[in-house]
Amino acid sequence: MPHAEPWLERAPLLLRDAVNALLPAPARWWVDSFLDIAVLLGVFGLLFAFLTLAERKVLGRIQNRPGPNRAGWGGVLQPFADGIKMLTKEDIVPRLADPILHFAAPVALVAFSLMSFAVIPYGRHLLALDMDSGVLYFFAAGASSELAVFMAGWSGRNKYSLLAAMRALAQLISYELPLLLSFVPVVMISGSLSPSAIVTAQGGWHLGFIPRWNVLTPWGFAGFAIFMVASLAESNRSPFDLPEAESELIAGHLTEYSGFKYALFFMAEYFGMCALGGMAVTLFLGGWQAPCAFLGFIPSYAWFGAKLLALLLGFIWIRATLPRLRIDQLTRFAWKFLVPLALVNLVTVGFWHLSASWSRGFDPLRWAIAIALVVIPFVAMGRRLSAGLGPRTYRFAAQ
Amino acid sequence: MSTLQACLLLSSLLFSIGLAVAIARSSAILVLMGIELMLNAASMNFIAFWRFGPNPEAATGVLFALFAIAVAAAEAAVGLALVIALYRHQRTIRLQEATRLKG
Amino acid sequence: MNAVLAAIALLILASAGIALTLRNIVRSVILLVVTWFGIAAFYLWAGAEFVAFAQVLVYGGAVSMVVLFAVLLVRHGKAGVAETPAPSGRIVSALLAGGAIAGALAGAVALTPLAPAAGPAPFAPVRHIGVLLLNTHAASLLAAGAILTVALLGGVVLAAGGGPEKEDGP
Amino acid sequence: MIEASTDALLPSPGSRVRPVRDPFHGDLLEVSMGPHHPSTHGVFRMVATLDGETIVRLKPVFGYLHRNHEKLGESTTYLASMPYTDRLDYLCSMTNNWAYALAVERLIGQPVPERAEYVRVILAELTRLLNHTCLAGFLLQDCGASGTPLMYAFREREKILDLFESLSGSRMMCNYQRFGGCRVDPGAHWLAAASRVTEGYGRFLDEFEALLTGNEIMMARTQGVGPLSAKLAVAAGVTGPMLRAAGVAYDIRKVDGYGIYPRFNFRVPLGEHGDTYDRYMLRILEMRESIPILRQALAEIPAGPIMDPKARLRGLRPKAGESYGRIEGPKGEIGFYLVSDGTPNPYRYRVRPPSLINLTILEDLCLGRTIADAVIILGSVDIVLGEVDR
Repeated sequence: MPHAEPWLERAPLLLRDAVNALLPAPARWWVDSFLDIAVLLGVFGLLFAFLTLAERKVLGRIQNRPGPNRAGWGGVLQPFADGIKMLTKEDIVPRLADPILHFAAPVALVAFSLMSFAVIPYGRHLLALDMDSGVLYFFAAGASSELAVFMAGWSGRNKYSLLAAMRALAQLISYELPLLLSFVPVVMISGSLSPSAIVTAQGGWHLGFIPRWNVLTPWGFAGFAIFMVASLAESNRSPFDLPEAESELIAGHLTEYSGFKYALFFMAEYFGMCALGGMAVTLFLGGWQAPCAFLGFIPSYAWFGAKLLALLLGFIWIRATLPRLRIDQLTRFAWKFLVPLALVNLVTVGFWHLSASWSRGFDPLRWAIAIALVVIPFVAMGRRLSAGLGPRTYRFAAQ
Repeated sequence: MSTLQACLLLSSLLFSIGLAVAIARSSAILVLMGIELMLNAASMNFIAFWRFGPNPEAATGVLFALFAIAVAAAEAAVGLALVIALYRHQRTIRLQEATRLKG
Repeated sequence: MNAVLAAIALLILASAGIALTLRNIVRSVILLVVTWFGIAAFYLWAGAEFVAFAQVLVYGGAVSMVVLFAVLLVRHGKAGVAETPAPSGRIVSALLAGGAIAGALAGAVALTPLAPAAGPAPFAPVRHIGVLLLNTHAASLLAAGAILTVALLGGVVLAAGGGPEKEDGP
Repeated sequence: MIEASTDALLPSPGSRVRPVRDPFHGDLLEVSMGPHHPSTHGVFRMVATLDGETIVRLKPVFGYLHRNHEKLGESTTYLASMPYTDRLDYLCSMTNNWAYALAVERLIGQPVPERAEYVRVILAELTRLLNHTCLAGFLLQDCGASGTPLMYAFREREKILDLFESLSGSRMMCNYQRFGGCRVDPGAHWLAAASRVTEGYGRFLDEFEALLTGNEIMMARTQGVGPLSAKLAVAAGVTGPMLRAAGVAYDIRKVDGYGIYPRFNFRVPLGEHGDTYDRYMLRILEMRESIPILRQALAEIPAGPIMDPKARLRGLRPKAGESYGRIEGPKGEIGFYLVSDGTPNPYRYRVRPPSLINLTILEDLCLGRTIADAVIILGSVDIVLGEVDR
């Protein structure tokens, strides 16, 4: 409906044009870029602040306790109180630490995680950088972040940090592969590495009400599930928070950090979570597309935001629910379960693509075969993974 | 000096640094890194010639660089596995001390 | 445009040069990662964005991890990562060899009359690269895939296989 | 009963214990976990020697909370030691009190009125619920479940602590038992409140188990981790749920039949593998068995005095002699050994702390496991440092 776009949809464009009209032509590119960066930083900075609050509040609700409720009405000022506290705390650098790497690690981590935001389409007209190989750029930026975790763990000269660095490396090597493999089906179907093209390819509705989102196909659902699990691991969230496993390694790679550098790590964690969530929305959940045709009057960026927030709440919910895996179980899960499943998913999507021209009558058969291709390996490999585990029955001593 | 020559100069300097790393360092890991640098310098040349060459539509330089990256990754994986195997057998990664092929 | 190239060149050469002289292996490796990022920036500057991102993914994401993992696995002694310096003779010969190669290459580059087509950056969209990869260069792609697979298997066998201590792989 | 032998304690020839410096394997990493570590359950230290993340040696170091408990007991009167026993295992002050009262009552031949016996059973089983609930919560916390099971467990713990508070005036340091009975009489209101807590507990356990017992990650983390053989358990003197998880049917409530326990009908669950999952499940099953005991005791409790009117608390001078009083505490056999020389103070006052003795086999359980396993194995041993160090 490009002819009848509501003004809310075009509001960002109008704003940008208004700013541009004030400026001489040569300055426009610079000011536009600066505006993009400033808006991204502002929006995600605020989102970060309130996400910390939301996480603590939601965890509190799940755990039968109120959560922070002192600063401001219901605790809304808590993020700012935290920020002031972090800024005024002493910054301690251990005497034996490698000072350069110790400083560079949090900075690099935040920088890398911020870079990912450039290529996510937040709305129909909201995209900082429309890049031909944007998805590749996104994962290239994300892949570098574990390097920063390693730097943090290694530079502190703390044994817990060192163990955390080893864990971070093992985790990255294991989970990079399923993460990359899980989005290949999307690229195969939409024939593009550009996020905006991928979102456009998911437009429209089956039968007028079922959205053509990738997640609503067998291969898309499997890919989405693998992507979400791998992104939990990539952003070091529970149950894959091994590098900072607080019950084993104190705080892992964060053990020797204090003050604002410590806060930077949290910022990077939430930024990474937002970026991966945003990419999951883009790749699988239809990006900024509305779920139903008659809801199209709501601006696209609101849909994107709603889907992103739903995913983030899912992240928090998982954190409140699951115990942590052990490092060998973590790598085994990646190599023996996620990677084969992602490879099988490639076969599934190949079949899906080739059978796209099947006529109406064979459509249920196509679905059945695709679902079987996804479900059977899932069940078989899941059985093998949890072999020997199960509830037990207990006997009682004779009286 | 044209831009292409500047690019080639840059890559040849990087190549010689890589060579110096490979010769001067005694840690097997860093020797491998030096070789990686030399490979990278070669890839830079491919890209430079593609960018400023007469026939950019063929994209041969890009493809060559891609293949070079893939092969470099394989080289790094095997090389570092060799380093670890060497360390297991002889408890050293100093190339000067690793003088035997038998474990 | 040349200012950008100069900045990239400075980044690449400075980080590689300092990495050459540092004794601390971890710092050396991290500086080399910076070099790789610089090379990716060079690719980006030259308009080959697909290669640039592949470079970052493969080098920044995978190779650097494997290298650092190897450094940690073969950590020896208390200091762990400080390398014993090489004998001065070898350093001199290394510098001589490097300098000679650099001089020869630079001379060759400077003396060769290269008339570049100084047009705008050629466009190499991903789709174009993909089509080329799967049509013209399909055989090379298969070969690269085979090499990677064999290398992966070989790496696993080498790193996890036998040795004096019969233990499970890392 | 399985035959005890001491050679199970010595490292066998194929032992996996390795020295820190080993010319063949290179340097191992020695990590000092604790005394300030989030998962050592107090000021406890484990010097773990790691090969990668695998533990090749683990030395427990205690003593950071040593308070000279036994010597204090020998330099003060019998009654004055009672509040100190609260501080041994500060989660289970009621059972500590009872074990100490039992030892003194045996020393002086003091009978206990019927009502007090019932109150003691009620309090001991409530303490068992309290302790096991906390343990399950802490164990899951050690597994990395960010606080949710722990907060659920603490919600139930609060209810029992409220009962203790309304009865004794203190939530944790109850100081409630006396030689020859209990300090104050629980009124009908209190008994009704205890009844309500008892009736609600089954539902809480169902909820807790639905959340956790079938959890795939929980099973993967605990099943097969840190198995304890019955032989080693018996040889090391391990008692309580840990011993029963190893498959040895030994419950002092059945073996000794102290107090009025023979009147109650309850079962003793046994594990088969002796691993962390068994130790966790045994506690859940024991809680389920405690509920009928509580129900029966609350229904049958007779009226009458709570204290033997002829009991003497002050100026107690037992005849020369010795006695040992032990009960099945939530963590295992808690016992007090007293020697009297006829003076107001005991000549020898000795505590048999289940936490300490169960902890001695920690290295055997942790060898060859990863550091993450060591944390949950320690969690499943169930220690309170006040009792370990005394």
